[in-house]
Amino acid sequence: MAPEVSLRAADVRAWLREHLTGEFAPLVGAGGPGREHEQLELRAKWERELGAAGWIGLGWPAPYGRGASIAEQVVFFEEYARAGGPGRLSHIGEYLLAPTLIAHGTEAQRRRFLPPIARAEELWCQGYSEPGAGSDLAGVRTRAELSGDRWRITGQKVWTSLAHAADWCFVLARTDPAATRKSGLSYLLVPMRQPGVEVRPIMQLTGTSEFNEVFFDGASTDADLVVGAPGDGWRVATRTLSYERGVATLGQQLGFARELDAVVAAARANGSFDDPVVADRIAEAWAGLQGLRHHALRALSATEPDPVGASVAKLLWAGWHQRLGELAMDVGGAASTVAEAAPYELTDAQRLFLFTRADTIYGGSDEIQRNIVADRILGRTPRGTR
Amino acid sequence: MAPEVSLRAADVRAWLREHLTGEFAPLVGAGGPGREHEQLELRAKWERELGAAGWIGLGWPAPYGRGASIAEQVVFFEEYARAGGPGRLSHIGEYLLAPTLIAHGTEAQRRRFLPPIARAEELWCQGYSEPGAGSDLAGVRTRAELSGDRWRITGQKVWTSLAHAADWCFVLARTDPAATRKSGLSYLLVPMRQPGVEVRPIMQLTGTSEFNEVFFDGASTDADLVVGAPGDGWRVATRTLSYERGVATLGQQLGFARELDAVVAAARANGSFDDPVVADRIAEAWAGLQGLRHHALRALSATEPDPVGASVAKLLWAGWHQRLGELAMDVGGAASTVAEAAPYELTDAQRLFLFTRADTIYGGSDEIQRNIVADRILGRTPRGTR
Amino acid sequence: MTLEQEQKQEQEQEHAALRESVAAFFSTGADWGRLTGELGLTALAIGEDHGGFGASLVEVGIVLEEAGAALLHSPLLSTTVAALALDPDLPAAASLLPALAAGDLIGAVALDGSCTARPDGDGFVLDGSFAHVLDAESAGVVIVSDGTALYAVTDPDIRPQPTLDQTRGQGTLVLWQAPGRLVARDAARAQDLLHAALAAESVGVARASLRVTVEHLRTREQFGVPLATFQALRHRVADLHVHLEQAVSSVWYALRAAGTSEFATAAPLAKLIATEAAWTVTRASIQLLGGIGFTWEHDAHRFLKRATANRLLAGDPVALRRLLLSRAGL
Amino acid sequence: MTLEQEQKQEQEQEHAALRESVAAFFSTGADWGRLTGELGLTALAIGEDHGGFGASLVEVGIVLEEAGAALLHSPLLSTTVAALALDPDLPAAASLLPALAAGDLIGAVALDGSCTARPDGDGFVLDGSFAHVLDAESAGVVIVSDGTALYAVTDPDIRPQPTLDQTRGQGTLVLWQAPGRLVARDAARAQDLLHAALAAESVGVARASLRVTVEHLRTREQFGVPLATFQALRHRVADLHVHLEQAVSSVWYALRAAGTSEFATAAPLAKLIATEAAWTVTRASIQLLGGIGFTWEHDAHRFLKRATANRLLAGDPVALRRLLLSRAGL
Repeated sequence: MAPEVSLRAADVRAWLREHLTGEFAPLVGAGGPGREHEQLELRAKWERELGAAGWIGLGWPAPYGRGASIAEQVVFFEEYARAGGPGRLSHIGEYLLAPTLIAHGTEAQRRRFLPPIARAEELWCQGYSEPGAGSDLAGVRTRAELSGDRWRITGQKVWTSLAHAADWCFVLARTDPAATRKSGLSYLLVPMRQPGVEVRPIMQLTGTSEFNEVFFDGASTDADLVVGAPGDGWRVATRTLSYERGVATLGQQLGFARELDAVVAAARANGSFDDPVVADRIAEAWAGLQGLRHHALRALSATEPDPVGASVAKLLWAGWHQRLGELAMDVGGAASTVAEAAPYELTDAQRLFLFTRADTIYGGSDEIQRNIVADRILGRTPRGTR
Repeated sequence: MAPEVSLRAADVRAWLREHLTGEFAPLVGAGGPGREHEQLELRAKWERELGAAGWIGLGWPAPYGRGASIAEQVVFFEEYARAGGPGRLSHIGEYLLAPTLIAHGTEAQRRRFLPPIARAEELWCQGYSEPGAGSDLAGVRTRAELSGDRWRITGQKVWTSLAHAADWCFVLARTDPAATRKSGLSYLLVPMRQPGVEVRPIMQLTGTSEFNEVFFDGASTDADLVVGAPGDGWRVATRTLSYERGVATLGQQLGFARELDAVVAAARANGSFDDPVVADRIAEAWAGLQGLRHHALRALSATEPDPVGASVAKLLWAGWHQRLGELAMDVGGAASTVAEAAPYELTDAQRLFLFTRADTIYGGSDEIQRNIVADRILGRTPRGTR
Repeated sequence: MTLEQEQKQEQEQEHAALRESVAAFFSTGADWGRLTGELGLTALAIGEDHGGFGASLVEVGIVLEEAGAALLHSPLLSTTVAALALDPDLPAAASLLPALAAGDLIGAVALDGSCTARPDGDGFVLDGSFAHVLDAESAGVVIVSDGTALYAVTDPDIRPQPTLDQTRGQGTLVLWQAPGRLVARDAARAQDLLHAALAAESVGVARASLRVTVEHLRTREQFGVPLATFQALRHRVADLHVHLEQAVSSVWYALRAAGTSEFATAAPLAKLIATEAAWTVTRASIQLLGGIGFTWEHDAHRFLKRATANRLLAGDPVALRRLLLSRAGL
Repeated sequence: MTLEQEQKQEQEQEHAALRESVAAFFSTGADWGRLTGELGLTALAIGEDHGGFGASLVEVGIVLEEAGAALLHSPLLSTTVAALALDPDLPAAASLLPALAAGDLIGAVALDGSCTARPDGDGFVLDGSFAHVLDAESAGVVIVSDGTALYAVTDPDIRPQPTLDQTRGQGTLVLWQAPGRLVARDAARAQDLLHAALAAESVGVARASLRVTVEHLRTREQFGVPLATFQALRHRVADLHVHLEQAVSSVWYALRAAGTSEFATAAPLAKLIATEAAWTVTRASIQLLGGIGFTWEHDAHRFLKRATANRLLAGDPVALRRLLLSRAGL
């Protein structure tokens, strides 16, 4: 492994400038909303480049990571985004699975899985949502049975991004058919490259496929690859959801800033910026983005985490991003109805507009997030009476 | 009674011009949002003037009314509003009670009550809402017991406009304490001027009092002054709510138009109209008001009434009116924070802004209206599971 | 029941029957030949003197609304607006009407752009260009505006454009010394008609989008109960229904105002309100449908894309509000 | 826990203690003498050299937030902003600070208007007028801006105005050959400080308004169950909480940006976001409270009126967005 680069901004910037060239040059600005599916092979290689330099798992405690402070991680993300680093392939393992294993996994599980995540040698995907269950995790119907020393898994997941690129999947499955809903679920780590696992891309409204269906038909995994106790999966999984985002948020926001810049540039180019009604909306978008940044910085600086902070943040950024997509279309006006090229290549504005429809649905829909926030503020209600 | 004036616009206009003068001249433009409490005595006299000329109960069938067509009633309302006719005191009797008696009352009840309503000799108020029940009519706790040939009524109503001016009140009261919620309510006609009825004005956020609390403490009414069968009050009352508005809507909208004109005039006077962002919002308000008018005309022309039409119309006008109040404040800008005069006399814009907060609450809150609409579109759900 | 009421009820029944038969036809995927030949849809609003049925804009609106609900991929809207914009008293216009009525000639209207018209013999020579000409690809005649009058251009030089909304084509039109014939003296009316037509169609889009959404909510379960039992979703649907009803009313009024001076405000108003309703409903639909509404297979995105196009074409909401402000004399 | 984290936690505990003691004080209805003398609230952000405690804007923000939550009827915000706007290196400014710190002198700031300043001996002569000077009635000194610098005017000629928000007074200020002393060379900073102060206060208004609303929903029953069990209301409250949290964050950032170049954007941004949140929460509060929220007795309307005033004074949302656009260099 190469010697670690310091986390000072200048050093990070220098490393990125040096490495995001040559074969990786085409990756500058790649990925992002509606482009998760592009240039997968090269991006996987780029992840390994990052991993070799120690950039993955920065905030994990030693010996698995560098135990970097939040401020240091922020430096890395801001510089990464500023350099136009491509959308990340390893983030599901790094930001969802790894914190889960650190909190709920066994030492053996951590030793087995964290290093290959840090080296980007194993990519992960998330197996939560199901057709007919949507945001209702407790409605999971995928089943797993312990047969000897193997779990046998049968069922279907949807909304699984990067499933075709992933080596492993963390799967929420029903292991106790007698138990109802939240109890009786287990959190399993399942290899993707085996018979009995089939990935089918879902063609989306953009005409492209970032998301997939994943079919498990007798796929198996080791008996000890359950995180937390069997039957404890719902608790482990809902905790995982709250790890989503976090410090990576600031990097995400720099991506948002680039998108907003493009909208402003388009408004300048077609003269609509001179219309005070349009300028007012652009100012609103700009103000909203600053607000997101201030919110993220406050959340990161808090010594005690807000129990519904992840939901608040999700509602804020998803709504802002979706409105940006709508603004991008409105700035274009009638011209926004014309695609980039036949047969169905979309413009950046169209892709942003269409893809951000998903922001308020996946990763816990706005409705689910509001349920979580309301539970905290108004007290819980039995699910059935909602 | 004076000979009836024709319902041609010119004749209506001439009548109004001739009568809205002299002692009634101060009434031009009186009443309206936040001013329901002003000049009550003179307005009562004005109602009797209207009644004597046959303008009240225009649309009731003969022999109680003139059986005027909707188009003819529209003519009257539009001309009335155009002439700046004051807010009406008799409308609760004319538009809520009378249709109820025509549909559900006995012939004796119609004979007893409709003529004095038409002559404005008896004014009515509505006794539905209660503290602790709000928009939940079925939660009514006011009780009435039949004792000999009299109902004895005990309980408290709120949100009762014009209670201090009214001679009678139609009261929803629980007559069968054993029955639950919707069943066991009765619709009673109760004289207001008797011992055991106390009216206390509610001081509102405007610093004035249009609404009242009404306390019944052993007040009584005749045994036969129940509309519909005893225990059938919920059905009768909810039907009454759907009579609210109707053709009078168009007159109401001309009042809205005058309010919008005032906002436009203020925007011109302080130069904010030249700000395209403000002009855009004014155009939106103007478009919204045209939309309300087109909606009312379509509803009035329909041969089969829309079962949720009253709820749709209420949601539309209440929301529009409330936004107009907000726009009026924004047009004024910082100046909108200064009152008209000490100690607490408000400007028209402030009164509009504050008073329209009630539009989405009284007469069935927005939430109740949405429940009604959703019941129709998505099927009913048991109330408890909402 | 009065005579007036009886007549009204009879007319409502006729309209319902028209709506039903048209919707049934659209659902079969009938082609242009059958839509025009068998059903005579383009003949509807053309006078009987010119090979049409002489119906009013109200009936045209019903057809266009159902076309929107079916996301009909055919040049019906454009051909209808082109035919309605023609002044039958002008010979060049009258000569086009029979072919338009029969469906033998497909029409389009070009209003987003500019051109100059120079008299030349019996006709005119046109120079200019237009963008976003709907259904231009298949049009045999394009009705273009020089800001004052309308001219018919046959065999137009169209460049097709790929569109976000794949259920409706667009093209750009370049006029370079192109021969044109005067077909109407009032150019503004063409825009009013286009606004009314897009408004009617948008009501259909909104209604159909809401219908599939409601169906989903009633059948799909979450947390062990149908989604339709969740009050937050119920209230959202109620609000969408209110939007839709307002849009229906504004279109209802505009279609009946055709031929009066109010049409010049009622048509853009209807376009504003109806396209906003469709935009609101179709966006909410994808949210309420959840993951499935994000997929290519589901119609949700096609409704959204048509609603988006109808909203931005022929005057976006800000432009329409400005137009209304000036037409209202405010 | 790292040393940095420990320090942070310690500071958070101090802030919580400050907040608690100030809120308790406000709830007792303590008068100006006790607020300043006993608690030293106006001394908080004034340097120790000038009779103050030398705290940062963060602590001031906590106090103003609680003042907003209590709808405090006292000139605390104005006096604080006036004191913070002064440049202590200027003798005239330094001479005012001890009295402001002690609470013996009440200050106000006049920024909505214009005046000219003409040098005259040691001082200046000012001519002009200002509207909407908050807490002007009781002010012994008004800090006025000529667009470039700030001047102190003592014994100002104030005409009190009746206000919609009865919990805070306003006045107009007329300067006619009024003597003034230079107290700061950077006039823009006074507006930034006023923005930050109004933003902090608005967070308090929003938080308190939401608190009483939530309390109502949890206790009041309808259809036989607490209002808090209705999902449509739950989701609305969740959205209000999100608004509030965003406002808290923008104020959090602005208070910490004081003294940096970012303050010039962070302060108006916080004012925009926090006043919009308060406006949204307080309007929704009246709706969610139902009839009771419409009465004079309930505090709901006082929160709404303060939120309305804070939103429209010192730059309404449209004006703030314009200001941000120019300061962001867009």
